[in-house]
Amino acid sequence: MFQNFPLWPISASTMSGRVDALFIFLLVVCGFMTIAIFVLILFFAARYRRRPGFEAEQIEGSNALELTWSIVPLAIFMVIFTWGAVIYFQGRTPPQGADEIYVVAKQWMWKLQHEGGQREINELHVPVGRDIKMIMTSQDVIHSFYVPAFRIKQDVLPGRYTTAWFHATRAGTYHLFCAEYCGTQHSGMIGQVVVMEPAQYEAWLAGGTSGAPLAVTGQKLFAELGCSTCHRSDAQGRGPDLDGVFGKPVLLEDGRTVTVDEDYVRESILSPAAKVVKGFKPIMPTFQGIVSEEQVNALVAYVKSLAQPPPGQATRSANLAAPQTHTEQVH
Amino acid sequence: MATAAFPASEREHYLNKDYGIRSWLLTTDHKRIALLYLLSITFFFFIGGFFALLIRLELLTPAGDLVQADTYNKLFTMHGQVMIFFFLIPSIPAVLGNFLVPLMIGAKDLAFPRINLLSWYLYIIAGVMMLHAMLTGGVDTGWTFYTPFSTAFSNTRVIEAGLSIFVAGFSSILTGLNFVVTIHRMRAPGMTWSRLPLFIWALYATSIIQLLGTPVLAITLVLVVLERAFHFGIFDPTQGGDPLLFQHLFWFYSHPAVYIMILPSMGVVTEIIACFSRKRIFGYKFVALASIGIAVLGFLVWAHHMFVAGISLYSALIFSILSYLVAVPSAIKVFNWTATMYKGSISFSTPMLYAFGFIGLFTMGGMTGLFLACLGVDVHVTDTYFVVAHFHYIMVGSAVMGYLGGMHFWWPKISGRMYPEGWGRLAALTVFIGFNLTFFPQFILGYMGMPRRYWQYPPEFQILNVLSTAGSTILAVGYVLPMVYFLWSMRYGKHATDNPWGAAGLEWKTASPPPTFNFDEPPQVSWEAYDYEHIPAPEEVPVAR
Amino acid sequence: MHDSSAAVETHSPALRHHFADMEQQRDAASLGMWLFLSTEIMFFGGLFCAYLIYRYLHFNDFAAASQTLDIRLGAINTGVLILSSLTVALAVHAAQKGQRKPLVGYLLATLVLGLVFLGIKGVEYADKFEHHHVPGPSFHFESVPVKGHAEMPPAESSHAELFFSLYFAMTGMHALHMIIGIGLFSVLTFFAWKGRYTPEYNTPIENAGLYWHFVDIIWIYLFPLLYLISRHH
Amino acid sequence: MSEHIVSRKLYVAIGTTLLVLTATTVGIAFINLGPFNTIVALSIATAKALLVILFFMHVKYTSEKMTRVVIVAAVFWLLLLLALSMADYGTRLWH
Repeated sequence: MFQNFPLWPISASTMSGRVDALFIFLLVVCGFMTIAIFVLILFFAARYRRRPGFEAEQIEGSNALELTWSIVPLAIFMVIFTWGAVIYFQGRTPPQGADEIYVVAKQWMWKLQHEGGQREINELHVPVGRDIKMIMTSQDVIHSFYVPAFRIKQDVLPGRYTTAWFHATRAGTYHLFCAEYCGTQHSGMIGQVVVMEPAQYEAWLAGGTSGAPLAVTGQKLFAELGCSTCHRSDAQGRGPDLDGVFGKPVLLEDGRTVTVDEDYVRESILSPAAKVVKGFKPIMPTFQGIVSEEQVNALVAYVKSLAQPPPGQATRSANLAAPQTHTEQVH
Repeated sequence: MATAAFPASEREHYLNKDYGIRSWLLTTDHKRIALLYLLSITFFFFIGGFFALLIRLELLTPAGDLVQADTYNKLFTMHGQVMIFFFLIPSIPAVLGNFLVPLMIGAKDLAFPRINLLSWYLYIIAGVMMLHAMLTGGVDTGWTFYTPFSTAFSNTRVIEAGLSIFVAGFSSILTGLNFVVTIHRMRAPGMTWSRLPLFIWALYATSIIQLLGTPVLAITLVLVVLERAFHFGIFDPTQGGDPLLFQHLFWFYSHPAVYIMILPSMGVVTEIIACFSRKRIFGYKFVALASIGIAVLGFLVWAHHMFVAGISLYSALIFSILSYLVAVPSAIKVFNWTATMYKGSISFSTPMLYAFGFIGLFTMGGMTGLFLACLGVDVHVTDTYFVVAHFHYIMVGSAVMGYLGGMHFWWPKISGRMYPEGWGRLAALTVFIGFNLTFFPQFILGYMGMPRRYWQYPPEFQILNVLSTAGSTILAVGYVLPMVYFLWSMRYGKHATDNPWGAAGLEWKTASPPPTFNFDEPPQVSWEAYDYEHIPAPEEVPVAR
Repeated sequence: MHDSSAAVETHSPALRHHFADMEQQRDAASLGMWLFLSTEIMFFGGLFCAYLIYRYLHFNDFAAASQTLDIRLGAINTGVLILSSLTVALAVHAAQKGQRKPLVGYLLATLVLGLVFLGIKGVEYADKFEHHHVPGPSFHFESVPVKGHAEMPPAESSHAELFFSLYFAMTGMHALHMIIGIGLFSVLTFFAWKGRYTPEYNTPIENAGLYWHFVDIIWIYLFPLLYLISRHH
Repeated sequence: MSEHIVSRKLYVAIGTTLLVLTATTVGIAFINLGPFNTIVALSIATAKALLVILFFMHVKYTSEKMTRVVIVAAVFWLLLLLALSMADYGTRLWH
């Protein structure tokens, strides 16, 4: 009746070992303290049980003891805090050069898109041994991207990007859960992460129908939506030139400086008047309701690609002009 | 002072002073209001418990087969709302606190008796609104009302439920206000702060949270209602709002609210341990200050519910370290209870068994709280059954254990009758076993990765869910038993003496049940708290061989 | 704390049975009122918190939206409320001295000033409806530069809507408190006219006064926060 | 609570001061002080609030310590709410 009955989750990423180690440390420390308290209580209960002829001995208290059992636990807590903070910091800091996956969550499915243009629904294929970074947003309510085998979880919010990353260490198929309650079919918003050996992954990439890389889709959209009439690279446009701006700080009309990251590009498309670059007028129309979350992602990927290989423009055009055969995998 | 020279049935006391429904519904006697609360919260406890049983039954199998997905979502939502706002928050303060605060400090009543009655009526109005919301479609947002689901996506009765909790909040605020004023202004001559029972200190700390936390929840719910009804966009991302702000404001109240539930329970357990160890509480001052410390520090940790929600990395660090600070006063309490038993004269009466159970479950709940405050581990276990297990250990395991322990401890004072001791011990044991069977497997489920609020789940989680469901039936029996024998004892129980446990405290110096104005003559206090060396242990209390 | 043996047995008809003496009763009522006001601070505190955060995130949009509020009406209303606080203070003074007629007079003046405040607020709200500045489907906002000042930073319409959501929530909650206060003072005026309040017993006047002053203080903060953002543009 | 009765003249003086401060804050709002506009506006508001609390609400004259404790506690709690939520929003863009 009960096929496989494990008591420990599968461990399949670089993060899982670290989290497990800390978890086991906590189990040992807290387990020891808990058992010590239990034993003490049971011992006192038996040793000092009420018997005729024995009176309780009144004790006022002891400042030394109180100090001890405040400071010693606090010291232990600080060790736990520091260890946990280090792991959390690693989890929140995606490594440079990670492969990027754009995730759009909606009631009640996961839509995932690779940089190469492959789309998937409720299934994510990734190679073993590479850093994978997810750039996630939601179309409706709050969801949460949770892969127990990787020990990662990150809420996916409407209206902004959140990120998570992992480095799979073991091929296999793992649960992808939505961990933040999101309505009727919350428990049906389950997918799987398929971690493959590099060779198989290449085969999987080659196996599907072709689709343009995300940045190319973005470039097309950029032209179709008329963005390119203002955002020109000759510095004559009514909008700022987007070449090479990604990742750089820009000065705004109101004197603030912001770094151009995914969220800023996104906000500029959807709420263009919010943070206008110095020297430009707030004349850009909003694209809220005009472009879908996936199209925003494509545009972000395009703007990002404009900043990529810094040396020479040749690489840039080569990058985008040659769409290799890519797969379109929709499940 | 007052001794039961003649049986309670012949003497005038608060129960037989007058009869009839009007004498109850218009009473301003804090003891009668406490009983009104007792009836109402018991009603809601069994409604919430019924939802819980349905939830557990649904989870017996991985497929969603007993109820529909929508129904399941409503079940866990209403289970949470009913249990938290209509049972746990009022439980000890409004029942035992109402009954005992004036008695313990030697006052005739609370400072504002009519406001006390008003607060019960507000509770009832809120309860009726909540029942109405349930019967006309229910709510499916989770008790947490997270936006934008609650404001823009749920099709259920969010507005009514939100307003219901708004009204219940005012009931809670008025209770807290009454307690603070009473404790400051109504103490009997000689009842100094350092002579107050620690239960009073715990309720004082609880009241601070009720006063300063609840209004923030109230305004947050108002904003949710405005957003839902009139399209205000305060938490709406399409208007530049931030759904995380809702979470900040919500948890600013709702984390301290956990301490509203647990602090009074700690107070009860402190009284019980002192009485059945026949000792002054070890480190009185530290236990008292720990209550206040928990109330204050409890306000500084709320965003530990939001470590994966998208808050800034740096604020996560701040909230994590602050969360460890609030663990210290809790640890101080556990150590002091243990130390109080040292060289005591311990008897294993029913209240003491509940107190043991409380310490055990609270220790486990508290320790697993350390896991959740730990950033690296929290990412994996938050929003899973690990969290569910953790907060049930605190809010059900500990808080309800304390509540039941207190009900047994003060039942002779409240009703003038003794409950059957054998049944009492059996029920305590049943609750303890049933509870652990229900919730311990959920820790494992959580670390395995089973998310909370799942109507159906992958089959590998089944066996632990079956264990949990089995445990919940035992737990249900454990919770029904006391209700049955308490009712039984009201008619058939042995008459209680004024002080059946040989306990310290002013409430034991008046008759059982007490007269309407509590004391025949105004008490003058000239002794320290827990002066057990001057009180003989009664013979009724069972002695181990 | 309260040595009941030392307290003189004053059997005022207003003394409730569970208090030892009038002083204890008055102290309890006063502490209760202050505690209630502390909960009110936190109630408005949630709104102030939301306001602070959004103003920090969308300062320019808030400034642009704030320009559309009528600063004259806002300032006049601030004055009206301050005057009403003054009449309340004078009413408490009259009650302490046991002067019935001045007491009724000051209470009536307070009521009138309170109604004037609400009237002016109503005019402002009506203006917002006319200009489609009420959040909701028909909301419309264009960051038209104020007369003669073109250098106003641009504003995002959706963020301006956020400002107005907060504007209505904050001033609406404040107005609701004003309405409750006016109800309260109507009752007090009636009883004052009947001569219920004496120099010994005037706690209701005193506590209602505290409430009114508190509502005034909330407005003292709302006025600069909502009306006075970057007015120099 | 002590029955300290304040003179009517003082009340009128306080009321006048409050009106003058209101006019001042409106006037200053039209002068460009950069970030200090907000600071000045809030300082004036706080001064006004203090006048109301101390004189109109009699806190200056009360012998009751608890009144002050309650006010300070409530303001402190409000600042906790503001400061700790800003700790999130203020550091979101740090990398």
